[in-house]
Amino acid sequence: MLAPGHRVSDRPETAVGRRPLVYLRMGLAVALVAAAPLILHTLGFLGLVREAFWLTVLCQIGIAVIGAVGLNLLTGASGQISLGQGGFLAVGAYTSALLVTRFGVPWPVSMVGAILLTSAVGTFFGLPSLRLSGLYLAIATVASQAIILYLVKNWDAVTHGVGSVVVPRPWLLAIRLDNDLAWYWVIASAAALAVVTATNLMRTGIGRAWIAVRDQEVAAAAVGVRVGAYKLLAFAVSSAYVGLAGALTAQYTGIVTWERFTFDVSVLYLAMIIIGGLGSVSGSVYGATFMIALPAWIQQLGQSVEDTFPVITAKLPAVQLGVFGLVIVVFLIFEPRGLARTRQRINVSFRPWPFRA
Amino acid sequence: MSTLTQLTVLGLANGAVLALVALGFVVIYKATGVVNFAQGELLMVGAYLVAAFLGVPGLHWVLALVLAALAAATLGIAIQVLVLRWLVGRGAVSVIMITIGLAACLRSAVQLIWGTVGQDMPANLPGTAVQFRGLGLPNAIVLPSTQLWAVVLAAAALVAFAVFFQCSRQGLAMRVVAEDQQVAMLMGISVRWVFALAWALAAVSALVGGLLVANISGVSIDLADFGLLVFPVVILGGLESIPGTVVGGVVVGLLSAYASGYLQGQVLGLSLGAAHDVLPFVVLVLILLVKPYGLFGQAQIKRM
Amino acid sequence: MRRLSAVGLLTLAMAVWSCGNSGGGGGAALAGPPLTVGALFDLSGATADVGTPFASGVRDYWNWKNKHGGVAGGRQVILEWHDYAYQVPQAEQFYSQFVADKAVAIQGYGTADTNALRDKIVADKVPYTSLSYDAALTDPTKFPYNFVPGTSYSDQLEIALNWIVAQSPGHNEVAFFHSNSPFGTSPVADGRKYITDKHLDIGFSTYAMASDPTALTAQVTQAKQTQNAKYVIIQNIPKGGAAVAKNVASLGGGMKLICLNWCTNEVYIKTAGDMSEGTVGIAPWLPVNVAGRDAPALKDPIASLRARGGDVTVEGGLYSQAWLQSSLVAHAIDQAASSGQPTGESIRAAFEKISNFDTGGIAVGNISFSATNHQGLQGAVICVVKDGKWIKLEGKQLP
Amino acid sequence: MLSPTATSIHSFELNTSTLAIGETQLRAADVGLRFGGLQALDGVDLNVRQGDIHAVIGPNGAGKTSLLNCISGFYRPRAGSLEFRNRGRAHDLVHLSVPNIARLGVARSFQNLELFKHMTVLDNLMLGRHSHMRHELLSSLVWLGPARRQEARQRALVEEVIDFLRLQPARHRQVGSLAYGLQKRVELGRALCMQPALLLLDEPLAGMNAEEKDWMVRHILDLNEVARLTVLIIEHDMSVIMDISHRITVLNFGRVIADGNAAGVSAAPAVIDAYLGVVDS
Repeated sequence: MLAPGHRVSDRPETAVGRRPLVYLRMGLAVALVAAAPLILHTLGFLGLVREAFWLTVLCQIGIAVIGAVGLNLLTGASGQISLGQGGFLAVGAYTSALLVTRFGVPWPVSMVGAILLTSAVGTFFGLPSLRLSGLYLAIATVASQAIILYLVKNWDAVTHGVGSVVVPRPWLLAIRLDNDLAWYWVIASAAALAVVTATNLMRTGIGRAWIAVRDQEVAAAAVGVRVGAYKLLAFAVSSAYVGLAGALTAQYTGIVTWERFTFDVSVLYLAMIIIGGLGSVSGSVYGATFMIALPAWIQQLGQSVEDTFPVITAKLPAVQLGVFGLVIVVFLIFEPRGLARTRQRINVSFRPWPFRA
Repeated sequence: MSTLTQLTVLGLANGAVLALVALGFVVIYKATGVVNFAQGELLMVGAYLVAAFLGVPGLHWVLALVLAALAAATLGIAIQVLVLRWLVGRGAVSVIMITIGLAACLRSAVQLIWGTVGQDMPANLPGTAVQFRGLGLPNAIVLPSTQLWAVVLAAAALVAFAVFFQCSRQGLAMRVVAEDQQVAMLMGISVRWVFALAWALAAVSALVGGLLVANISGVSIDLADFGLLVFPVVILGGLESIPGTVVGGVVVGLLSAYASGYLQGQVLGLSLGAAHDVLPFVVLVLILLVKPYGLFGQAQIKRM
Repeated sequence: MRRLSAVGLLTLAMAVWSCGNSGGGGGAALAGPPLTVGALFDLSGATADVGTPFASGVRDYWNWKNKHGGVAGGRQVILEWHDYAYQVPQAEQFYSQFVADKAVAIQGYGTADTNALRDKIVADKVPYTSLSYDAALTDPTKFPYNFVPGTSYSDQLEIALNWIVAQSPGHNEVAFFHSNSPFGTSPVADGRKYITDKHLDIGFSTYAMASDPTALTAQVTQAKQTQNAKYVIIQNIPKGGAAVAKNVASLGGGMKLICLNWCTNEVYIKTAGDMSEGTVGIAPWLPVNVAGRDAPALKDPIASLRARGGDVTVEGGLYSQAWLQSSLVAHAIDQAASSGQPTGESIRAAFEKISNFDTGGIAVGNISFSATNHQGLQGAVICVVKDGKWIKLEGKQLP
Repeated sequence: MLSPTATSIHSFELNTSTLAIGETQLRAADVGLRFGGLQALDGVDLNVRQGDIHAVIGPNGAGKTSLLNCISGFYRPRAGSLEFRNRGRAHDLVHLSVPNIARLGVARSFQNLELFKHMTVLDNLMLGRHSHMRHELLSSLVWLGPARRQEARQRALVEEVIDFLRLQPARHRQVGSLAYGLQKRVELGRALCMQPALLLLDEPLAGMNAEEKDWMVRHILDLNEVARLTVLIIEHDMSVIMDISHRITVLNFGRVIADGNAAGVSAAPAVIDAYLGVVDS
């Protein structure tokens, strides 16, 4: 009955830490992220890929990872569907951009401002979650998206309305951040920070409480979890990550317009975490990478065949959209737990037989 | 004064169309428990189908409309049978997301088939205006006949659906399924068939809505954006209430009509010219905060 | 697991294939390596209805040009184009691609994106023409690398106002329906100023066109009932113009429609159907029917279209306009090359030397730039829709 | 079968009641509760003493679970008072929220399991510690340092509960995948991890086989005898109830029809009527 191994291997100290194999995986991931530009450069040098294009895509992926990690804390962990992501990104982006252009705030400070304000706005629009759940909450977040976007598009005095806010290229110490390579390092480290902190959050009491609220509100309350407070906390924390993503978008692209934050964006992010794996931090990374890289890939494909069949290229956007939709449908039907689950399966199938689950 | 009356009538007309589109949404939700984010796309597809069949030379317009409706119904059934059947008993996120995925597929399909350039709705309903004089009003009220058509057709469709639900066998079956699927099965009702039927009906009602909107604005991808307006309507009316859609539709219609008519200029640098886009959603949030399950919806009680 | 590996292989294959192809594309280097010209199109976005014919015009032109000796004494041109769906973010991303790929010139598209990029353009020193005729872009002191081939929206609006005054003496109420975008609002301020400066007896109200069609109806009703507008000026693409036309018609008409250049084209008639009848158009670029099929500038487009089974009357004036704007860029590159390497700076200089560039009868006049003037065309022809065709109403008008 | 309890629970106190044996810990007076037309509870009086195993029995629909839900705060009684004594104070449960009542030391299990099915047994038990932990956002984000130390500390107690309930093999398994009897034990464990002063058990033996029942009963007895933990239990298995409980309250149609020790209650005619449904004229 009493398995001998356990008391030893699960001594509290190591049990709450992680096993060496995991550290190895983390190391590999870090190495890969660090080496990515070099790999890309080599491939580009060999004329295999368009280096500039894919470097841009990498930067976009990095930003998307931050946003997806944030959304997954809200929707995946605490179980509250949000279709307001685009709006929250907008708050972050405009805050950072306007703080810099109007008040001459240094850009890192503007990012902190963006994080705080977005977090506050997110919490406000999270208030309905105290009384609503599931579908009704989802619809409420759709409304928040519509309202924020309306403000952004029409509050000419503050946001330049439907026009655009142009952000000057920022300096990092002595380096002028005006090229994708420089930005890649900034964005990659920010993304890494987001992933690590979110992972930590999920293995402490706060993460557990969120999942408890998601799985079984009644029982959560019965063990002393203040359900409402944790729902709002989820909105606040999630929006903080989203705010960072938005601020990075503003600083990286140097141009902020409402079009980057439409309902489609909210949908895209929801798709990322569902395809990546709800409630899984690593899933957010896979999902973001997949959903950003896929259309880019299709676009490259389209251009490579442009000369042969010009007809296709005109239809390319429609094709991208269709693939987007199909991917969502197929995943929900065949791999509802997302790429994170897929990876687990691979791990299992590669594990030597005696220990196979 | 005449402007007020004018806008009121316009609002009612828009409300009728909205109610019609929302009806399809509610039917799906009642019967299958799916929140359909693709309702706007169904409307768009419907409009394109009508345009396509009306465009066929030598095809009588009645026949064309019937064929279009059939095509839409088939699409609806296909969605249920090919896709949603797989998601029975999944969480809200999955269900919402799959309808979003479907929406993307429908948009893409339309773009691939009909391209991205908008087109004219062939053989529109006559574009004359109806004038009302007198009524103690300073100057005449002019009503776009398209709007009048919208009211008439939408009302007719709504009545038709109501009759269907109340009187027909299928309608009864749908109501039973909506109440309790177990009971329905015990009564020998095929739940799968009812689900498919719900989607078919939703697609058809969306088609009628699409026809009416396209007749005002022309046929284009943008018609799908109409879909988001469904949410304020159904929240006002309650996700489950079919009469609620009429109330919700009218309220939202009037709201945005008055807004676009009267709200001009700026407040604190916020230009109100486009406020009609957002007001329905503001109301939505307020209602959800005050009356979480809509004016006509009822909360579900969990017992331990 | 099997499903997985299958997917993996497929994506890998895709990767290899795309990579393998994306390397090539260049032509035979006769007088030097090929030059890259960047182009932004809208094939799938809000303005796809004008973007599509224009895009096919640009692409056909450069194919034709490469077949006929290329530019700069025999150098091929790689036209690197992207569909940016009228989204500024997309435009910004593709723009950096162009710069990274050392494009010598860029043919941009919308007002929103051109304005968003204008500071970067100055920094990157790349000559930039676009379909935005925003007057703000015609100021060489601020934006030395932006060149506006057409007549500015402000000038067009002023021509329209003049025409109205000429038509009906006394007070006139004018409703200005514009797309809710920088493109739509571009001429508003100048228009208002013009009315006050010239003491025109015109009541001028603007309506930011609602995306929701039913709300648009309310706006048109407002213009007719409350403002009692007799004239409606439309600053929008055919789709938007048609929506206004329908609503006006369904309210029993009584308001005269005036299109600025982006709905003065064949697409508008196609979209609005009978409702377009009687619409007046301000045309710096002439619809094919107005220019006449025998216009010299239409010869090559007609030929290359026939080659792939197309017809210019179907593609419309936007197509020939695309040819001409592209040939303008090619001309500038040629001029720059005649005195050394074609670079951003030298091409810009060449642009500013262009004077009386022959538009072959498809525009209101010839195109001239200078160090102080970056607006190519001046004035516009006034057309009207009659029996489903654009016909000339009045000759060249100046603000 | 010899119980492991006496040897394994030592370093942590599972019972946090500050009262002396026999003092009144929970007093319900004239508690009334309605659902629309249905009078679920009607003038219910209840007196739970520290150290007792106090059973509430009665036919289905008698209002037993409703009473428990009132005590743990899920239902708010229309009338009457609920007073819980701990840490030298009397707390009015009627006006406290569910989490706050839990924080006072009232832990419970549910009639139909309310576990966090997607979490491992460990995480379920760790959630039992929730109200005993400090949850600071920043230190949680950093993990290394305070957050990690706290996890380790709390984990030590959880491990003891795991040993006590013999859950070692299931430690890392998802609760949803466990056998019903095991899940019931996990739910008990979660309640114990809260270091309660009063333990509410709603039909802990329902749906269990003989061996599982035996285990559960032993655990309950151990807790009561060794840790002196007060247990308020709802159960239908009369033989067990009569064996283990010091005091029994019988409900019928929301009213208390008998109250006392096993012998007294089982002799009361009202109880016999309620159970056998015999109406004597």
